[in-house]
Amino acid sequence: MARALSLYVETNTFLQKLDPMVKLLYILLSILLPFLILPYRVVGLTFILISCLLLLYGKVFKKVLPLLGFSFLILISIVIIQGLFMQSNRTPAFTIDGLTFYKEGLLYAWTLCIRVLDVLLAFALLVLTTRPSDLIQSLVKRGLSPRFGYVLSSALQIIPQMMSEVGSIMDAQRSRGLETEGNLWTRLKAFVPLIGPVVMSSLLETRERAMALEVRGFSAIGKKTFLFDTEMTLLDKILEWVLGILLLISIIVRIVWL
Amino acid sequence: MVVKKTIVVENLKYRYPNTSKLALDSISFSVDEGQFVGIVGKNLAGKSTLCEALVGLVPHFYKGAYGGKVVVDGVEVLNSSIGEMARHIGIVFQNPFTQITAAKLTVYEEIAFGLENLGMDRVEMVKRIDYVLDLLGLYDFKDRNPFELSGGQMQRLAIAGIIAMKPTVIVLDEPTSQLDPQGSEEVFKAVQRLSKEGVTIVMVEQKMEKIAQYADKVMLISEGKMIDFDSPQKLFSREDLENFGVEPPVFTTIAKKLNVKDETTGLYPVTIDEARRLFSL
Amino acid sequence: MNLVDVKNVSFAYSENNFVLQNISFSLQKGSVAIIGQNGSGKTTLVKLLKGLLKPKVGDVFIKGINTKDTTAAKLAKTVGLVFQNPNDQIFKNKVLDEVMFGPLNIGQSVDEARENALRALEIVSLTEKSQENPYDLSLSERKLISIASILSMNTDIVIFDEPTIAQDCWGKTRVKDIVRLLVSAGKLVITITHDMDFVGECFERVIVLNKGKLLLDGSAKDVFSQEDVLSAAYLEPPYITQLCHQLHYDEVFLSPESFISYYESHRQKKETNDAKH
Amino acid sequence: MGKKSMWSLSFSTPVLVLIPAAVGINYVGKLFAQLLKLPLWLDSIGTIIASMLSGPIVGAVSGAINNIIYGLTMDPISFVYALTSIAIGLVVGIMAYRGRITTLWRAIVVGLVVAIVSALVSTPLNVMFWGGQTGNVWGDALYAYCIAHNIPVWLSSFFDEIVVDIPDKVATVVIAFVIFVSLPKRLIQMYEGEETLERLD
Repeated sequence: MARALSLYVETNTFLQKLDPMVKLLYILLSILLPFLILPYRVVGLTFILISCLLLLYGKVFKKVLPLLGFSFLILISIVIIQGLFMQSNRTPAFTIDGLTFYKEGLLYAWTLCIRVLDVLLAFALLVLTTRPSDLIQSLVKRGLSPRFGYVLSSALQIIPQMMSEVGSIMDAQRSRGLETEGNLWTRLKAFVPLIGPVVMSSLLETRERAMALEVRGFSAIGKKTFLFDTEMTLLDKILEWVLGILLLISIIVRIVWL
Repeated sequence: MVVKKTIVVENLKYRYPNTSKLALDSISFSVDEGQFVGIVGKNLAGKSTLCEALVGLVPHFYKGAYGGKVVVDGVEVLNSSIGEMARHIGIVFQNPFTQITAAKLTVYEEIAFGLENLGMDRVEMVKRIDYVLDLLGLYDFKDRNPFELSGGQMQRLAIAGIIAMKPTVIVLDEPTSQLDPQGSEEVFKAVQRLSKEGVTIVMVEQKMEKIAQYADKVMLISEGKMIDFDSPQKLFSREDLENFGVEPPVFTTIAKKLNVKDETTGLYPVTIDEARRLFSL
Repeated sequence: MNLVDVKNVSFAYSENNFVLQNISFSLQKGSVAIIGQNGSGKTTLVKLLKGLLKPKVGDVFIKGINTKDTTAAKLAKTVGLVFQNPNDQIFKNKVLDEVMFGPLNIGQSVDEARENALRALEIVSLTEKSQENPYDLSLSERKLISIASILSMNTDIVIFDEPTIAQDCWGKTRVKDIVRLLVSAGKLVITITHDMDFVGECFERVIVLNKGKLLLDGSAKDVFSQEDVLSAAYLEPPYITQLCHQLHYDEVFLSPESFISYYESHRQKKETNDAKH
Repeated sequence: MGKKSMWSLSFSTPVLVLIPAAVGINYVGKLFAQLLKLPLWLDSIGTIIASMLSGPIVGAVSGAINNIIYGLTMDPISFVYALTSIAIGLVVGIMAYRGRITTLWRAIVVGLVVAIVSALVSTPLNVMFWGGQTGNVWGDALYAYCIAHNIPVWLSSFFDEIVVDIPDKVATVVIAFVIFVSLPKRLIQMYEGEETLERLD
């Protein structure tokens, strides 16, 4: 049976217990700091290193690799295309099979690699070590409307439910003689009979689900309570302050330097 | 002793937006506290609309045109919001799947959803959840994901989520129609238990044998009008029942054809026990 | 030639976790109900008959053709399967178009398909709704539309998956009529169902599955008289049969009609006996 | 009973329930496209239907949430492309509100507009993260050809994106349109217009 979508890995380290807001702040820092404090590549690499160490510590490093998969392919093609064709390419670096790679292009590709890895690893830290429901509850406590919190958490659960219908719809339509294999046009034609029932029934269900929510006080006015209310630890608070101040200082430094 | 009326409906009329026909037409009745009322009638007769009117979805969710008065547990539905009504009356729908809020990862948290919305104190919340888990036989599933339950279990969870809010009345709109016999039986048992706890029950149902077995009174609805509201024996003994698209329990059908009646009451049998008594040769 | 031959079939979704074990039976035209608790393997068996799944061990032959040698889409001309949830298949905005989808897929001309679709809608008594949007209709009407969309393909074998669930009285009566009509037209009708009253009234033969094994296979009357075996498989006989048992009748009845005629003849006998005394 | 204002920010409960369903439709569309081995993504059908049903704001929110969910569960970089999804939701919502999507031809035109807007929004993101590439083999081949022939990076990147977007977005809008016209009336009514309560005494 399909469960809620999530990349969360339960390893019970300190990272899993950390307040999600601290991790969000860390992401913000790792994206902005390389731009605020130059040189970009050095700061970026530092963050990549920190993220890697944290991921190792959180026992989730192995789970990062599949996340990098798709980006990795593009990054390789970037190295090739920019190394070969970038317009400001002047200084040849090396030649393979008659193809000349240039220093400028390779350096640019290197910068892009750092940028992508920096962002990717920081986010990986969040998504691999945080239960999505904890992240949402944490945001709701800090002022995100609970109704939007609902949208996020229900999407995480509804999507796998909808995906699990895919098999029975395929079966039902193939039973009525729908061909799902063959040339492009045949396959394209099969798309509407397959997606149609999903759209219709899921939209139709919205009415009853909306009513079911209403009768359980979803639109009730007044303060909500939480069944599980986790308080921020002292460490969470300290880290939040440290990261916040760090961000502030670097912004100030940047402004003063300019 | 005067029995409290938990539901009082007076001359209720209702029309859905963008339609011309009245979905409910001049309906008046009242229900005593703790009673089990069955509602029968054919498709689109107005059964679901009446249920929605009792909990306030009509007119607050649907709008449209509304007349008359519905008072539940002393509160007039028209002057109250759906959320406020939730403390007095709850509803369970046909499809168990759509009633899962989808916002919670465990059965335990799912039951808390309504209580959190009402801003309930955590100690009270935990007390109530434990109570309904036990009442509806869901204790063993409390840490499961709601979507991993069977249809019957999901439907009991939907009931649990409503009962945790401690309403005086619970309305069930064909809660077993999409379940297999095992799931239906689970739900009927659960509803029976609620009835014993003193909850007033209003249940729309197609399985007449079950209604005959459990209900104190049965309401017959046709084309938005209330045709009859009486004991199951009297209502199912009506000779014109088929005209309203309702087939009585199979025992009653046989007895009608064979003209086997209870001599003292002059009524046909509606349950297997009554049938056994009257049919023994 | 048998319409369906199931020969020593076993099936597992994952390695060695068999949901069906060594099932064999043959089916001719007529009506067969496959019953059993949840998880007994009913749905898997039906998917095997439709060619949506292929047996791990053994073979399934449909009109002599091994399902391993063909596809579900190709089998659509011979075997129609009505799924339990109509919302898994309905996607057109007009009832008629929806019912014509299957016939057009299996190569019928538009005129032919329309003719078949209209005939199918007549059978399910929804002719007057042919121009409406299926999703504007009730769930029980949608279930009848999904039945019509299979009937319009005019297959020799029609399989129903829980046709009476989510049906009101009117819809249930329609389904019973449809089954009788198909049988009298010389088709093979197979159903998987939990509704024993439906089985008792409409089906000649009953196959009982329990935990993936074939528990009973015989006439409805024989199967339902074995109350001990049924209760071991967590199944209850129809209400009428239960009443017969409670009244300690020596014979078993499956439908109200047969009960009525039995009771009447006995009442008469008793009356004449009483009169004699 | 007039139509609701296009920019209404009131999210009724049906609308809040619609958004996860829309995101789910996006996911399922993508899955079916993969199962049928189609050379298209078809992963924004839900966003577009939500826009048609409930306007640009709801469409934009559905788009944003789609990418947030995708980022949380599949590929963190897709957080950034929430901007593209938001733009798609807005464009379709505005055009639907103005009544542009009434025939198949108009759906194709809307598809083209969506493709252009989506490419315009994605291009700067592509340049920032990927030096202008998209990861699509055909698009990237065109990109390499362009920059090798001294066409500016921005333009090359735009070409890279748009050759992929045109077939995909046109197909997506057309499919969404075909399904939208099939939706039952009572469903469309639930999402459009604010009803008022009338007394019957």
